[in-house]
Amino acid sequence: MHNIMPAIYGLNSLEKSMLSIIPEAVVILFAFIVLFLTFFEKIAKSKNSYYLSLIGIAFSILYVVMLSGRNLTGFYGSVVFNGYDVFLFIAILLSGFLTVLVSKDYIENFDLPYPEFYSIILFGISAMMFLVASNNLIMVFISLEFMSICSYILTGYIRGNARSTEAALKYLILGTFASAFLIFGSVFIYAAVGHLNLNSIHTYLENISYGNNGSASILSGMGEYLSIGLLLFMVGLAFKMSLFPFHAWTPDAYDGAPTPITSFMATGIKIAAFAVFLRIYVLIYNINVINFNDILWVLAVLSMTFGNIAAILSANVKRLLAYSSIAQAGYILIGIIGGGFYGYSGTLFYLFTYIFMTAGAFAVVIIFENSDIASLDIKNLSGIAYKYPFISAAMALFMLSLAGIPVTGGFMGKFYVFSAAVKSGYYWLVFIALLNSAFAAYYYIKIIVKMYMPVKEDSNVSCIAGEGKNYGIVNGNISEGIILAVIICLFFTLIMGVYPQIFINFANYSAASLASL
Amino acid sequence: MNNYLIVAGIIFCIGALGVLMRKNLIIVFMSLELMFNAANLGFVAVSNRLNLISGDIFVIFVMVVAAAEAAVALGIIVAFYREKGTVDMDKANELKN
Amino acid sequence: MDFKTTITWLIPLFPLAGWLLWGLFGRYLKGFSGYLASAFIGISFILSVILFFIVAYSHGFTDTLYPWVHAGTLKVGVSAVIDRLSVIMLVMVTGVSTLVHIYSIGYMQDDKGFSRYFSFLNLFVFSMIMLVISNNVLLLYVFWEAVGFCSYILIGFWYEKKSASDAGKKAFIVNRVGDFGFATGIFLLFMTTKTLNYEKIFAMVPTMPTLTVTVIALLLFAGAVGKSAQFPLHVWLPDAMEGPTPVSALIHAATMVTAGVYMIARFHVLFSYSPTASEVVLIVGTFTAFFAAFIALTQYDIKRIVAYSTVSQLGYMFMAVGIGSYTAGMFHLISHAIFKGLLFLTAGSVMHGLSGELDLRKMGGLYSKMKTTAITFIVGGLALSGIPPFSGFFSKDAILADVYNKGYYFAWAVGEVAALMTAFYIFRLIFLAFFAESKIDKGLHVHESPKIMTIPMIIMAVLASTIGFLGIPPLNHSVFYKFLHVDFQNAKNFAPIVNSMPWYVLSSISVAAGLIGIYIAYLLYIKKAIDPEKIKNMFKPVYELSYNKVYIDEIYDFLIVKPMLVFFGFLWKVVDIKIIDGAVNGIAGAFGNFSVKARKIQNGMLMSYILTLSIGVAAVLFYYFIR
Amino acid sequence: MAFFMKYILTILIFFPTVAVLILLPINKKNEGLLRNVATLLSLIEFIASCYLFRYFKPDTYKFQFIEKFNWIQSFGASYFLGIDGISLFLILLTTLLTFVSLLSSYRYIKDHVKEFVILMLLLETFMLGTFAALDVLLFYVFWEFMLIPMYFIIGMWGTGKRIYSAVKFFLYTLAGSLIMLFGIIYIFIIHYQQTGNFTFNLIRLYNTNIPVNLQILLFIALFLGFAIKVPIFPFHTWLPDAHTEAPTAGSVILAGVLLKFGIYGFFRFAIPLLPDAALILAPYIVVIGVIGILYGAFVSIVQKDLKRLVAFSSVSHMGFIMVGLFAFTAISINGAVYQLLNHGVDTGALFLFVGMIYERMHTRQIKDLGGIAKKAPILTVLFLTSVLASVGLPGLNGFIGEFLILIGSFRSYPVLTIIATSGIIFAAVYLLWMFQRVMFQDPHDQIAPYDHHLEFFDDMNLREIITVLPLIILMFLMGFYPAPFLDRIDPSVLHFLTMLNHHKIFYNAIKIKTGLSNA
Amino acid sequence: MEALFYIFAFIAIFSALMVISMKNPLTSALYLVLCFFALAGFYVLLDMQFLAVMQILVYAGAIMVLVVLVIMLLNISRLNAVKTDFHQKIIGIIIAIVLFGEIVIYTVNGMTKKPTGIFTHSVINKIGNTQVIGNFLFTKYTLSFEIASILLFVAIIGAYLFAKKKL
Repeated sequence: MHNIMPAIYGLNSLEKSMLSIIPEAVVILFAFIVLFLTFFEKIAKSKNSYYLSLIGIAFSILYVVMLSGRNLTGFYGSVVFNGYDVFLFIAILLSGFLTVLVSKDYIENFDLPYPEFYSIILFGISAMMFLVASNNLIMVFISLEFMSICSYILTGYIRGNARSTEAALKYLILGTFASAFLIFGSVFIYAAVGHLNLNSIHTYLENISYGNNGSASILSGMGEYLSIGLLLFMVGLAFKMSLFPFHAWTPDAYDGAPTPITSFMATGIKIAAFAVFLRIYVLIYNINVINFNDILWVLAVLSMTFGNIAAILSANVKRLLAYSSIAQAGYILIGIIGGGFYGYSGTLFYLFTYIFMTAGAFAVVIIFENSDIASLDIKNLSGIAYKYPFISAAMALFMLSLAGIPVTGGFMGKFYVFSAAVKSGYYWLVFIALLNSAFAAYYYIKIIVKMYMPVKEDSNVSCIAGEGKNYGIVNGNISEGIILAVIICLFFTLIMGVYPQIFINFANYSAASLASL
Repeated sequence: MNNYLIVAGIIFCIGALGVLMRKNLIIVFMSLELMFNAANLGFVAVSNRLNLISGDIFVIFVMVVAAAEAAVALGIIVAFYREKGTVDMDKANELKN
Repeated sequence: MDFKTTITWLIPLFPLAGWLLWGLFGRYLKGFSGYLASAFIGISFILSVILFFIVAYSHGFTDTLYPWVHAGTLKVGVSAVIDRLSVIMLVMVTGVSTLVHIYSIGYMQDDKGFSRYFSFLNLFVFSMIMLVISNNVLLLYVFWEAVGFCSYILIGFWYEKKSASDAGKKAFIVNRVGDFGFATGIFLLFMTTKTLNYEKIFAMVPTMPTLTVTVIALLLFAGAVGKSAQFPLHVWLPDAMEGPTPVSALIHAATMVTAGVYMIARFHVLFSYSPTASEVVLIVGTFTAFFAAFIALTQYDIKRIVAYSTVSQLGYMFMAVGIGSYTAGMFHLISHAIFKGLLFLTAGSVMHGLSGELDLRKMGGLYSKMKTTAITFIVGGLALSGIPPFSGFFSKDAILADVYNKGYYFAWAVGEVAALMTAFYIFRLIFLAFFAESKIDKGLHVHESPKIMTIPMIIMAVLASTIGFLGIPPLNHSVFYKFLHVDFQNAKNFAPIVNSMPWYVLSSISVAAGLIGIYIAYLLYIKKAIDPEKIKNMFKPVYELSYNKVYIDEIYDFLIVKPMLVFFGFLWKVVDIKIIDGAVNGIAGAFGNFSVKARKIQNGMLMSYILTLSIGVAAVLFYYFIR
Repeated sequence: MAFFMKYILTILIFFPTVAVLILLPINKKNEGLLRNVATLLSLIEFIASCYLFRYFKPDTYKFQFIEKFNWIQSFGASYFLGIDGISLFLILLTTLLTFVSLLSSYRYIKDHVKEFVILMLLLETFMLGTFAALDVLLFYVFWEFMLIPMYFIIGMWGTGKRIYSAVKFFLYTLAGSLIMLFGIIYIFIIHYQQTGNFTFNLIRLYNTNIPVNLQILLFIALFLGFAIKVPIFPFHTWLPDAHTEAPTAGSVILAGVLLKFGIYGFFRFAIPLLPDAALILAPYIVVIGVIGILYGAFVSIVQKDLKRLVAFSSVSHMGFIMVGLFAFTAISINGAVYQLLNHGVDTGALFLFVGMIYERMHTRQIKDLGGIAKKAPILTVLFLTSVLASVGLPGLNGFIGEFLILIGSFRSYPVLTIIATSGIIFAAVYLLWMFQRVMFQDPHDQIAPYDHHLEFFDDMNLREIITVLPLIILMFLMGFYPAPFLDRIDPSVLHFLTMLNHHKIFYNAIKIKTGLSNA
Repeated sequence: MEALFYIFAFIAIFSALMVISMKNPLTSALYLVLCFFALAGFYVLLDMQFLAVMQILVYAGAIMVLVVLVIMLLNISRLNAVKTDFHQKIIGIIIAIVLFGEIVIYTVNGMTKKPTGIFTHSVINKIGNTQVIGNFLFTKYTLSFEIASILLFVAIIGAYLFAKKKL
């Protein structure tokens, strides 16, 4: 490896470009390989696709790590690769890795065609990575759509299942509708600045707002175009971030989708959407063309309040987590609103913790789903903790992390973004967010209550008396993969709560390269 | 010049109106196509006005995406029709609350 | 530690050790604990006597055992003041205690809580000793409460009886009401003087504003009112008779209830610098002396009669300290301790003989059956009535004479009337119990008490007949006065003597009042010259008032206890559950309702989702338009 | 040994966590072993914590046994531990009560023993951490996570409306904590804006200058967090539910340790960080405290459930402590801290006895109880001792605390103190009345459905005696010889007042209040 | 030119309106094709003949054929049961009008931005618009192009997965 490194500096521009997309390319390559497994009946039936996907993601992570520290721009500025991307690539790849890990049981359980499944997950991952890395509006649009189409397909993947199809349908109609706004917004941005490249737009706007002191006259006329363009563009992204009132797809799609995909949507797509929004925010929104923080403020407050309130009475675990993810989006947005290096770093850190707690929670949900639970109604969790002690403990911890209780990453993340917002003077926002976390704790706790504190009325599970044969971690038909996923999530959730400094450093490194653009 | 954008806006809004008030999934899908096309028109017009090409390139990608989306969307609609026997979007009501 | 301080601390140590020993190992000691406990107290008594002579022939001293509470500017040690006042009290307390302990061995013989009884009795003696010798207000307050606790536990000794445990609780709580005032007084004292040490306080008193002194004195007096069962906090003492009779003798006659008087004597500097407060003491004392005697007139429960008599006699003592005659008060305290202890012990003996019967209407003719008891009782009764040469004559007379000579004529008159009533009710008791025809159940085997009970009674009777001679020569020339007055020299003489009525005139009046009382009782109950029923009917309202204890309990119940319970119930059921908790749950419920509403947005209809999204877009655009 | 003494706080804090790891491999079925090992480990912990007392230097207010490591440099947060006289005793109380409550639960906890002991030990870690932390973020982490084990203990082993109570406890205190977190973040940011440094170091944050108006707002934020934990009227309603439904061990810890955190928070954080606001708001808080005293007492009187009565008595007692703390005199704060310890010991013991009665009678309704004294003399005597300690009988510990509080507060708030003093009357009323009805007289109900249980009422066994004995001994020791405690508390209290004294308003406030110039 | 613009505009708007108001999806589809043709006309007016051709090939030719195919396949036109309720119409119209109003208000000032590029009418015509687009597409936007190809590939898999009855 060491020998190759110096040589890179001598590469020509195409080679540099290729270098900048190696992680994505690796994932796509493996996606194709996995897909081609379908040609061979025998291989296709085996677990090869599962392992190949994992290997592919691992390779990609390896490449990301190898490339880290480099500042690359490829394809005439279409994509960039810098510290920001390193962080988010790893986040996305980890989320994909976890998704693949938790998928195996589920696929076997539901008898889904799996090489395609893994392949599309890999394509989705690559789309997300492109989305994060993209540096012009065309790239943003096309990779966003790429990601969306992958997720539509995955959402409706359980064929013959009305819920799955319905979820896909709703997701697709709404997603396309939102995309239309996004493109239409791009038209106006384009009309206002005449560039599609984000850096160019940034430079252009910066010259206007800072270069000429009496910027108002030049901005006038263009200002409205830019405003409407950015607002409509934001709608498209807010949809992916599932911010209220663009959240409507979230509960239904999360509910109907295969659970690993729900996990994937909740982690990967959300991270990618936030990442690209953060990049565009820093490059464009943050230049004081108009004050976007007002509207983001409102969106953040509405999202967390709606998400939390709606989740309170949710009877279905997946749905509950879906509402919770809306609320979490609100919290994450606080970091962006808070702004500054501190705020961006906080946002990234929060995103990172968010992966593990959400993916972990969904992994546990999958375990429950695969075992003896009739439906994901919370009632059915009654007393399950005594049957699956380790899994339930992990679930409890993920819930606590989502609720923002200390010793978990969720707390540190919340603390980070909240203090960033306070630092920028958004006192009320933080206050509302904290009140929100207070009553949000109720529904997270509700799950723990059901798992650990069964009452006689709603228990159809025989766990209460404590069959108590399962002391260990692995129980019955739960595969090692999913347990591994839970352990990974548990480890990261805890370590990020106990000693977050390493991750903060990582986020700082990432945020630094974001802000330096 | 502005006229093109106005027309684009009108078509966009008609598309949105179609999505808002029709329940037939096929027509909703076509309305979405209308919205995409409105955006395309805007891009071409702006790019013409600014003597640029990148807007036109964008249009090509929008078309590609529209095609891809059409494939997936119609697939989903067909699947939906198989299950419900209708293309009425109100019948997609299993997932709620 | 030199000899005298060692002795000082050994005196409370024995009862304390006794408490722990009988408490922890009582069940192994069985009946021995009684003897051992008596021996322990006896040792304390002997040590007290030694200390008495040490102090009498040298001078008082103070000593700190160990620093107790050191917090900020508050520095209080466990320290003792040994002067004439405290040694006299010590001798009295330990002496009476020894006798009562010995008596109790017989009285409590068959009780299954025998060891427990002696354990707590020892604890009481310990607390009382500490109360007497404590050298600062905090320590005083501590043992002030501690004796109250012992009283609580001993009143409720037979806890199975609801009335007993009720009475114990009542005693404790009523005392607490008084202590509330006492504590507040201490706070104010500390705030003004920044110290709790007696000497330092007394040294500062002359420089303090009179109003402050008055307030402090009154607050401290509130504690005394509670502890010494003065009106209006006297209600607990009659009920306290539910406890074993020796307990009544020791705690509710001889020692604890007199702590109030002792406290005022101890704080004489404070009180003497506040004529107002002293006057209040006098008024309360006088009123209580009369009031309790009035109630005692018509009671039938022998112990209750004696109890009301105690309240009344304590009133006399307060009269004395209220006019600045601290030695007279202390003298009556000592003599009263002996004759009232005697009365209780004999009453206990009667009870013992009658298997627990207390109702006068079911007694009579006991003289022939229990001579020792009867004679000693009569000695006690004579002492109480103030008939010479028994001790009550000297002590009560000293008080009344001072009252008159200091110009408080009305108080004096009331005192004399009360004296008459006293003589009447005690002899009513004596006549009805010992001399009237027997109304005792035939099946009941009436017997004289065993020696172990009668000997203490006899000793006390002898003392009651002789101790009064300490009061000779009369007034300010008596042995007792001369001995004790040394300690009261710092008191301000706020009530100078204005008359110099010769002592024999006043004494004759008192004796006459006593004799008249006895004669009336004789007429009513022995001679049957007047039918008591007739008088009862003649003064029906007055009789009813007296018989029902002036309805004080009922008034308290109606005015304080019941409304409070209703109020507390309201606080809990309405304020706590409905309002405060209701608000909390209401907020939670509100979120539930919001949730129902919020989830309506998510109604599963794609159309409405699109609508939401579009409205969102329109709103976002609109916001920037109006901005 | 040197290593042990150097890192004693860390070792103490994390020893229970290590104990959990020791317990994990033990088979769930082997309940006896689990209990014994857990109890033994907690005893070791307690003995180890006594070393703190042994090597604590009593003459200084300075924090001792300091340990400081970098933790999160980005926030300026460090792993910063240290104790002064107040945390010392609270730590000792915590280790003692954990041991006691583990020992007490042998009979009460029948299901899921493993989970129970693990949670108890975990709880201990976080409680100790909270008391030892000198870094605000570290403190908050410990503080808030503490809720979780407690929540499980109430919810899993509670009685009656256990889930409602557990959730209420959790959410209520969490809401308070989060508002407090807001205040903490705000102070943290203000300090950053003033100095350009991120730090959570408490001692450095003490030097933050915050405008008075802002201080008041922030104080209210912190107040809510701490006040709910205390709890102060009218934020107390989680307490009766939680205390009543929790298992004995839970109630003991809840009353004995968890309630202390609120006061500790005020003492360590809210007041020194926001001194001006504290001084300005103190009169109102004292009023609330006095209301709490009376309210708690009044409501206790009419309680029908034994445990609920004890729970409400806590409200009253905590009112005393609040009054003492906010009177801002050396004596009253000494008293408040002392009473803090007393309350832990006394109420802890009361809950133990209530638990023992409940284990035997299977009811806590006062009307169904009665006549126990005849059956169980040892229980009666020991129970009475703790009742009296709680009443504030001199010679037992409760008195000294109450008296110091009152005598100290009297200087600052004479009238309010007098009203507060009346609380001692009502304390006697409710506790003695309760004791009479429960222990002495026969059950009120004619039918007496629990006669059967009363008949087979057994007196305390050796384990139970050992359980309560440390507490009973402490009641006497702290009543008769408080010097070792007060000597160590006093310097910290004086330093606390010195810190307050630096604020001019203090002088003015004192002058106005007392009209004396010698303050 | 102006006249052509208005003719195309009228056709486009009219047919768009017909698309959303026709009961029969098949009719709608045909109107949509008409609309696409009108848009193609605009592109020609705007010197983008290549795009006009693409528009007709991709949209009218491919996508709409697919749509019509699906309509025929599902035989939806005959069922025709999907009704729209009145409220929904009103709300939809209101929102659409508001949306339109807002877009107009934002854009009413007109585009003030001066041309910045070099691809004027004459330049494009000189090089030929296909070549211009091709130059850009395969240099600056290669990556996007590649992604688009993969996107289409994935879409095919997706359509295949959804549409086939049994795997």
